[in-house]
Amino acid sequence: MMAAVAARELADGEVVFVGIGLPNLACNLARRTHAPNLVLIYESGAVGATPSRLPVSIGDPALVTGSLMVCGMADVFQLFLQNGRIEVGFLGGAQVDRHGNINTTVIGDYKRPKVRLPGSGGAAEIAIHAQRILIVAKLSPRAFPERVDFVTSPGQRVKRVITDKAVLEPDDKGELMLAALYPGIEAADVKAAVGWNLRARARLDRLDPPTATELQLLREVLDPKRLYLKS
Amino acid sequence: MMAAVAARELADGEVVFVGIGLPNLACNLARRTHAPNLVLIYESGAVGATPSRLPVSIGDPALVTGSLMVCGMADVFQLFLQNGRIEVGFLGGAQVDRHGNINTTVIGDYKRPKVRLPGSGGAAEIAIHAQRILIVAKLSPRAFPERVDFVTSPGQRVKRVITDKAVLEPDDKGELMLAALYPGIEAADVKAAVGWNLRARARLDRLDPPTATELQLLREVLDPKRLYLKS
Amino acid sequence: MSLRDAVARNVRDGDVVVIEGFTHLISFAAGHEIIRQRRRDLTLCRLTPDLIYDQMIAAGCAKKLVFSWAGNPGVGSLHAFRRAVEGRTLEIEEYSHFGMVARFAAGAARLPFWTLRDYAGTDLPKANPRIKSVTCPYTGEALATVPALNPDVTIVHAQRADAQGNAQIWGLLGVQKEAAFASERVIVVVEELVDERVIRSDPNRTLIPAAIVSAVVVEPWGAHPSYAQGYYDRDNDFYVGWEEISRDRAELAHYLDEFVYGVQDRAEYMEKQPRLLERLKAGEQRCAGVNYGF
Amino acid sequence: MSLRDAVARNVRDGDVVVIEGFTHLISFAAGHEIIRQRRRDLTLCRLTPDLIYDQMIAAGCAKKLVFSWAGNPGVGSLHAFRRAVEGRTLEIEEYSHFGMVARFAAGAARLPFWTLRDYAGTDLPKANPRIKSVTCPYTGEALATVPALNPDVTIVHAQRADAQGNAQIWGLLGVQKEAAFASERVIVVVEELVDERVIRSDPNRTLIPAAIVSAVVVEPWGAHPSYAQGYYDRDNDFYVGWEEISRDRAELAHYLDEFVYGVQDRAEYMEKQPRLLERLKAGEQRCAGVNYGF
Repeated sequence: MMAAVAARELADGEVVFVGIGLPNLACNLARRTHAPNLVLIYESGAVGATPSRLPVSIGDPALVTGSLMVCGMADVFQLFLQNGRIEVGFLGGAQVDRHGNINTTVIGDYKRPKVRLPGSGGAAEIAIHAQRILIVAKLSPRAFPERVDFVTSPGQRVKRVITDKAVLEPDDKGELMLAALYPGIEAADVKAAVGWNLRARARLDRLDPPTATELQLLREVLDPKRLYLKS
Repeated sequence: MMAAVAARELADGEVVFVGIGLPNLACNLARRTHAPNLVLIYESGAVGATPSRLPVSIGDPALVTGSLMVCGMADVFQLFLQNGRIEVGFLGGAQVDRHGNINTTVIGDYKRPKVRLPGSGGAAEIAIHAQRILIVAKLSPRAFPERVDFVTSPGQRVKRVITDKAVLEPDDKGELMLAALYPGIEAADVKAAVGWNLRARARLDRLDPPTATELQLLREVLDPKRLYLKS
Repeated sequence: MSLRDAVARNVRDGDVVVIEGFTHLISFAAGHEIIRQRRRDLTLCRLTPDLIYDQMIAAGCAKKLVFSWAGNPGVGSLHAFRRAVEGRTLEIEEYSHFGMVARFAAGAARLPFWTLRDYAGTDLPKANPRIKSVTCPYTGEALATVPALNPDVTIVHAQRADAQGNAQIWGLLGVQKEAAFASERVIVVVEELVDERVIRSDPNRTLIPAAIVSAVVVEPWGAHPSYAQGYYDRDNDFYVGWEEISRDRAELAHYLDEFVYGVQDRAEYMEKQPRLLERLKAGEQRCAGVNYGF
Repeated sequence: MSLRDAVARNVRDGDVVVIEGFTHLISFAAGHEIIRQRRRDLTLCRLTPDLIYDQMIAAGCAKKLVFSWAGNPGVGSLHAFRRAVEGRTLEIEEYSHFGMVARFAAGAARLPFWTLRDYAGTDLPKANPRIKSVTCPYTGEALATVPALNPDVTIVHAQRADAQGNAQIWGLLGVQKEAAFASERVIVVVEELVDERVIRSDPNRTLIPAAIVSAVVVEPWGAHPSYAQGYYDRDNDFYVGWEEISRDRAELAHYLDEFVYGVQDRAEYMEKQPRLLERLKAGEQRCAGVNYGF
């Protein structure tokens, strides 16, 4: 469901900065449905990849073979990202807060961490330079605190937070609001899974479940071994 | 003679930033005599070229075919030159002054030029970053004024000025001194061809004429059409 | 798309225009089309103005020239350029090569400036007040800066591209990548249109991605009299001959009349070039291949 | 030169050491050799520490880690790294990927800093005071800066090189070129030593020139369990398995005993890897060639 919802966020022809896992599935689903001309760019330097297997990392050799362009990382960050050529960036994180800030650095104090996470990678600059940020993350009060322990990626450009129960969107002031519900989910379920007093839009959208085509593509073509599809 | 004298200035294995014309001839002569492992780098991005014909410009395709590396010009200037990887740089110019400054920009005032010359190209940064600058220029009072009309390339790193009559070298304070004479040339001939009161070293060297091997290589192999060899 | 349409749609009066290519892959075809369409008040930028900008200056297209080395490489002067500068009818803004490269690098990275260690002891900053300096926040030392250059349109000649504009270049690369990424619009002119599979078989060779390309034009020999590695050699006779043509205003006007205004397009220009194929067609020197499998 | 000699001569206690390669072409062979030679107090720098730095940290080689993403890509955590950071026995200096790329770019250009538009709104500058800012001399705006990184030694795994060290890489390029040019000494480890003519047949493919290389070592499969495009695939089973091995100190020590300390060199390590060829040898996907003639 998350992959299908994320895929629907992408318009044909857009240039998308992709991470591994669900974002990659979403992009490849979109390519095979409504957005055949989506251009996928990976942090690793592969542009226009059409991988013949499900990539296990953003540096997977299958992303190189048959891609349109491979460039060094200085070009990825300077000529594509900082240049403003990326229309959509996907991000995830251990914590997402009320204002869409993301933490992938530490749980606890930076100098005395409870849990040391991997760090930014390209997430800081993706959040700053991609024109539209889509966050993909599962809901839980721990994952959605009022304030993240560390701002790895600032929330200003976040346009949608796609969770396993609902979609959140920022209001005019950048505070995340409940905007749309998955089938069978009520607003109260979502509020209970968020660490702050989540407000809801006056009119909540109801999202359609994945179509038969979407499900078949995801389960049989894109991730037959269920590496990333669990729900 | 100038080409042979310039060639003798190069040590085997050195990395040389080469221009077209006499410097190119000198480098290729050195490669075929005492410095087979000279690495030639052209401003155009060709590294380790072994051209099968005499190149007519520093962008000649013959410098690319069979070279060791071709890189973009951002790399030439940042990774090779500014990085300090160039041991020897050749420069020429319409004017060379008492302190080895070179002018390839204008004769006369910059805003109201008598003669507009091509400009710096890479000459400003070659003069600043190559560890050792060799100037190749023909002597005349107009070409060797007390002070150039415009400093395109500063003279600090100039180690030798190879002319058609003699070799000049800077003293401790950077003033060019007569250091060595070509066969049959007297100090007075050189002083008369320079626009300031040229001082001479206490002991002047006498340069050997080109050897039979040097002459044969220059005339029969390197520049059989006499594109650059006139003297 | 035809070059006529590509220029008509993407090059406007008053634009900042770049036709790049260091000796190699200079789009004379596009320069001629701009002259034919009588574009005016252009700010022409390029490291080495070369014959094509000399022609565009002579034809009255240019208001200003931004450059670092204005000569006829290996031959002598660009006389239309010299007449314009010595007669002060053309505005100039002058850098060194590194300065121009840095301006394109800043433009491509969408930074307002680029830092370089340069210009100490030269008169260039006196001649060009846009060369400034910045203090390093770590060491306190002063370093030179140049401002970003972001052209309205950049025209790049490439050996091959697919129909979308994914363009591959080999041999000298100059600053084409930086100029294209710095630019608002990009026209790619190619020797050969190839199937996307050819591009995808060697993705490291792609210099300019379709995502930044506004128009793709197929124009074989479109870089003549400059050259395209693997396709044809530089027409050195023409470069040498330009000395005579450009020295004399009437000669130059006659050249433009015959080879630029007097032809409809590149195909007609090519009909006027005798024996090009036998004189200049490239020999074969294939690269060793590589395997992209996994 | 043997890898043993190359490491002995070029990697010293206390050095700033870089083994680069983004997922691709990571020189595990060199990392293991450094562990075997029991180098100490190293400052290890790398965008993505990966399994090899996790092993070097576990083996006690590292005093400090400079990085931007410390995980097991596509799998989970680097547990030796986590233990060291959570137990505060390893000094860290942390950037984003762009910050690390910029540090290498500055080092390669021998500038003291690099400018980037980054970090507004993030807590990274609070965690790392070496992230500073500079004011644009043209627009007056503040931009982020990072200091140059100039390693004592950089080790790069390449697909092929000639005997002098002119090295060609295809597939993902990461920041290898910048890291090598930034470095005092460079060790190039290759899958294949080729005749100089192979390199010269495709000069645009050369990423690292012999002029900056200190030692060339031939070590086929030297990047395993990472990969070499066109030679062998990533050993994903090993990456997945590392989660279990690294989670437990004793398991990790046992791994090092068996596969690093317990072997003399890469050849012995390879003898302990069953069925690699049939599991991981790359298929054939040749590039379309190009012509370098003129």
